[in-house]
Amino acid sequence: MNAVGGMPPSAAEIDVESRTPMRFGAVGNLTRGALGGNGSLLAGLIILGTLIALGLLAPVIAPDDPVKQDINNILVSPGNASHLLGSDQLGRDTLSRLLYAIRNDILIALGAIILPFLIGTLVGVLAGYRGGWVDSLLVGIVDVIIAFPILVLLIALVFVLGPGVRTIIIAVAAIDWVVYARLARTSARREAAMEYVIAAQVGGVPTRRVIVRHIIPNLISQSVVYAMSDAVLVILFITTLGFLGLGIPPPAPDLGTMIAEGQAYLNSQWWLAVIPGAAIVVTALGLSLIADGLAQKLDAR
Amino acid sequence: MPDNLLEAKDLRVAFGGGRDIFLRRKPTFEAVRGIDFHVARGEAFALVGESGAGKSTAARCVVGVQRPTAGTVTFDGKPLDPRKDHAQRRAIQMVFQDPQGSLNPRMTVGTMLVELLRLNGLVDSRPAARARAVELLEMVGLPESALDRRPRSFSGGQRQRIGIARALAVEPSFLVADEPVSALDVSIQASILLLLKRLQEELGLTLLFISHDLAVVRQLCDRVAVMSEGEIIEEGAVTDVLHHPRHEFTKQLLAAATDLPELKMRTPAAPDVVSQGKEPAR
Amino acid sequence: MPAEQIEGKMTDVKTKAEDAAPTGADPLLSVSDLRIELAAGGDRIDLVSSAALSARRGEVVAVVGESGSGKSLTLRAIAGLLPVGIEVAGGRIDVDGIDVVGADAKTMRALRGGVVGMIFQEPMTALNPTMRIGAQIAEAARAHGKLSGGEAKARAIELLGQMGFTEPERRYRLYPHELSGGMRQRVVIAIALAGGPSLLLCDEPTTALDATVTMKVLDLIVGLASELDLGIVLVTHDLGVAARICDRIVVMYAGRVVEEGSPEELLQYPRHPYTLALLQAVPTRESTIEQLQAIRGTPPTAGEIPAGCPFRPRCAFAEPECAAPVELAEVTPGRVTACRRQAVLAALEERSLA
Amino acid sequence: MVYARFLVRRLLQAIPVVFGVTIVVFLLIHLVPGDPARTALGTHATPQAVAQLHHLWGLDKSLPEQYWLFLKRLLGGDLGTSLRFQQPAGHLVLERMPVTLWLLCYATVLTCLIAVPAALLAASRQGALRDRIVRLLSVTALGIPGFWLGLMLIEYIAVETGIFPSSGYGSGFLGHLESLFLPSLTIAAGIVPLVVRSLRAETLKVADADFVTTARAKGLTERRIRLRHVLRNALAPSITVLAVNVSFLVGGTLVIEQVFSLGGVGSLMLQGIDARDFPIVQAVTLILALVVVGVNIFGDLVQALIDPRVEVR
Repeated sequence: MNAVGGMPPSAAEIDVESRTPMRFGAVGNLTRGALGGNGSLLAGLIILGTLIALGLLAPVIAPDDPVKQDINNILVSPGNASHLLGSDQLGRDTLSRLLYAIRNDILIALGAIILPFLIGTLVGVLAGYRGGWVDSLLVGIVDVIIAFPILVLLIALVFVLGPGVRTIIIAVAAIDWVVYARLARTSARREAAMEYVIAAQVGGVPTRRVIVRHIIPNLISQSVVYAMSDAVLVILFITTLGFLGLGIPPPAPDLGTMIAEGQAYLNSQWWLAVIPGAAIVVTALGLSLIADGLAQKLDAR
Repeated sequence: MPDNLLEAKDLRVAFGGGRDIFLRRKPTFEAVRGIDFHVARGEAFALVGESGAGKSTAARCVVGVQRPTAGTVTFDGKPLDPRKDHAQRRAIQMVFQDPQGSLNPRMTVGTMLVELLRLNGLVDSRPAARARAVELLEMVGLPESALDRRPRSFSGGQRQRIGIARALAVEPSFLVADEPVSALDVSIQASILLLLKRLQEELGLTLLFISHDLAVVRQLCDRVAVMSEGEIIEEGAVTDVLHHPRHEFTKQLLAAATDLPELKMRTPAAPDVVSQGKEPAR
Repeated sequence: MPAEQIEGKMTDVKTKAEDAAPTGADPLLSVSDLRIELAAGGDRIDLVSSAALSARRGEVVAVVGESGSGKSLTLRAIAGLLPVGIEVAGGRIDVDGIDVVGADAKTMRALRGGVVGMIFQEPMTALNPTMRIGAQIAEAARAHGKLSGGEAKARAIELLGQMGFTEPERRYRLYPHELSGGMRQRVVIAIALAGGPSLLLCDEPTTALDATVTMKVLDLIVGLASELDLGIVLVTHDLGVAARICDRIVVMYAGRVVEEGSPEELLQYPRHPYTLALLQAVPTRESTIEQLQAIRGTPPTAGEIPAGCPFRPRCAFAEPECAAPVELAEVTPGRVTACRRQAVLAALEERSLA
Repeated sequence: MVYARFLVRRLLQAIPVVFGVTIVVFLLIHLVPGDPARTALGTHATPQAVAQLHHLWGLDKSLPEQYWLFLKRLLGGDLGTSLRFQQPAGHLVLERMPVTLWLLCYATVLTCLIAVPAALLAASRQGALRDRIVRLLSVTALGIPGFWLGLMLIEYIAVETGIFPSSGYGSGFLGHLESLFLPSLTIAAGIVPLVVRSLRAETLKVADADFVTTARAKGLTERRIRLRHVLRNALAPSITVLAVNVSFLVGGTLVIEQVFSLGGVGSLMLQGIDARDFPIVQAVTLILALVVVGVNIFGDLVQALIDPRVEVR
């Protein structure tokens, strides 16, 4: 009996000749084999893991206090024994500021996407599954918020709310949830029309349980993938706010603020602006690679 | 006790409608245009028609996942409303066309069956639920080991067996089967048809069978109604309709059927040629 | 439908085929020992391990089999249209004197559309949604034969007319989504014919269509075959469709041809246990459920096909000797089977005739 | 003409969205913790000045009443008066609009010029080296902050090579073309990866479509198949992606104008923020949102022209 032990690769995978139209893509995935998303995913996890570790360990490994000014040692070049990556115009240690800035930015970014992820997904699933006026209302709100250029609305919100970490998180959440809601709504509508959901309803599974046990598990991975690429955007937004002087209030270090402060010295002390910029690129790359790898794994299924 | 377990009168279902943002009426499409039919207790009744005839929509009304726009449907003498009436919901179950999409890809067969058994209060403990799930799988010819596997790892025919086991889990008296074999390979179709026939007889099920294939209907059903463009155009005993069609469309449908010439060579029933609808080892 | 009618239809077609026989002494299509493989990572999985097929002008040949039997891949290999990652690993395909397996890209382009026309299963997806149907036909006409834009358009309109479109000049400008499934399939047929091919390959051309539409499309295809003296290879899983329109049936199972013969003989007196089992498993309007017999087990998955006769594990007639490789062999003129135990089936046939 | 009617219908459909946009913009000022008038005028303002501004902004009325007044003013073309410039905010925004629109259009053109060839190159052979390189480049580019890229381009291209100016708008068409090249490139760099990703995926999807097999079965050349059958069908969804991402483009201009010292709408907003000039911030937010709505309608129109399945009736 074939039921005993592992099944062969499911018929659907190799069965390139079924009643449904021949899906060349499925074959393509198969031929590429396991090469798929694992490479990106691994690289991304290593990059992000290293950065998070560096950030979390900043209090331990940072050679200096990131806000301590040393007027006698301003604009020191990298390679110096006491300032490995040099110091800035106020004599603060660049390496220490960099580590703390990575810590601050990654933590705020992750903090800022958890709220919209949870709220948006939940609202989207409920509206998509229930339909009716709740759904229409959600679509209306989404359409309105999407109509704004995100960064402009974000800056406006941060401006009126007054700068600060809490403000940033609230402002991002207030805008970003609609994207998760829209994603979850579309998926929930698709899943709700699937026969397995209808079968559960016919079998007497209560609505709440259908949503929690049947619909959410089937759409959540897609939202997680989106959250990873969303984190890239949020990092960019946060550092942009910092660059514009609307971010984390000084003197706490932030990569965007560091670039803004360093830009005046670009022709002499280039590293002051180049290094934090490179740190943003690497962080974002780590997140993008994770998103990419997850998306490919998801596709392969 | 009424003779007719299910009775539909002037059943109508329209899609679309409502108004757009300028309050203009959206166009409606009437998929079912006032049909009457009844299914007697223990009978196997078929709705036959081509795609878009409205037969699946009618079936969905019976299981309560589609609200009729108009008309009355009674089940066992009471107005049909499986959404509200718990007993009715349990009494009416459905087998779907697509054995792939009708199973939750992330749930093992065991989890799915245990969920239904427990939610409907049919068992009082988890071990009892598992034991009952094994019984159900046996009933449809699947081994106990199927419990811990996900739908992906089964073939199309096996998935359809799981779908049937799920429908039977809540011990229904009325089974709606919506094109249960049309997505399956030819050699698998027969085993599912035989399984349905056996279960119908053993469990005394009443069957509402939806199909586009008159030959398939002939195997399972006593009576048939032919649907076209949302209406029932002809109704009667299966053999009557097949051999003495009255409506022009039925005649066309029969003429268009691609049937086989009669197989002249029938094998003597070899002892190992399985004909009981069980799907033994490959 | 009463069996007499079907037989009548079949003899009709057969006479036509015989008329055409002299012109088609050399087969238009000949496929032998065809092997098709899927390259997955480092592995190679056999999808088709031995396919043999031939067709003459004016002849309709059906290739019948279940999903995974390799029938569609065989058909696609003939037109050099295998999906990426799947390739011909051995054997010969000759179409009208052209060696398809060894052909270069230019020869293949001339072959596709010019010598071999192809009709697909899903008329919904087989047409370009952003292109007018007429332009899609004209484009196919222009790819072969030197036509001006105007001539190609005229040819497309003419073809639309032949396909039964009323007002073809006006229909020329429609987009695929404005047509019904049956009408779209007619457009696909027109495209397949536009380059003036001599061989028409049909991949489940009616599976996505309703029964009444199916008949019209099949009649159209068969009508064209005799009118234009085309050879037709029709892949289908529906034995009824095969019985209704073809001159010869080739049965495939697990990537091999297991039996071949005329519809009358093959469908009434099969010489391969798989064909027999399939026929016993297909419900007809004359049969009752008591006569229905399921085939045990499931078709094997690619890469897991048993050695020897692939049907052996499901076969009611299997003997230990069936584990040895088995070749296609001619049993009577025009009848070929790949079964060691065909003598038993022959005896059964004797008995039923007696 | 059907397309004109389609346009009118899309414009009408945008009315509720625009209505919602005005509500959000109106509410902005009410999100200010404490008294917005006092916040705007600073701690040294006299109580009379605060009271005057209260009255001017209508803060002494009920919320619905205030909104009604706000809407009435908007319909009359009045977007408030800038505190800093003492001029109508709407006027100030429109004055700065040309630079911003130039940047937007220029960046869009550059995006297409970079993204379309890159995506087609990547999709020409899935998994090949060129595909991997394009994908890696676009994944990396996605994470480059625009303001930083701008600074780098100014320092290492404009200042060091002197090929392009490091700031300013230039004069005349060619002058704009030259002066705005680097800023537009910077803005484009932000969304090129998104468009490449979408177009590559769509191209691969379409290349697998049945109708492409039909085209191949006709015996067409690969070149014709790619251009006539694959590209056109892959383009329509990518245009939607581009239109949706105009939202990012517009956000990008805001920062990039600042970096390249261009006097556009974005830098006006940042000036407004520095001066706690609420009317300016509101006016810019509103107008930029309207630009996005307009571009999306335009995107729909283009899509309807490319894809006949989009219902234009």
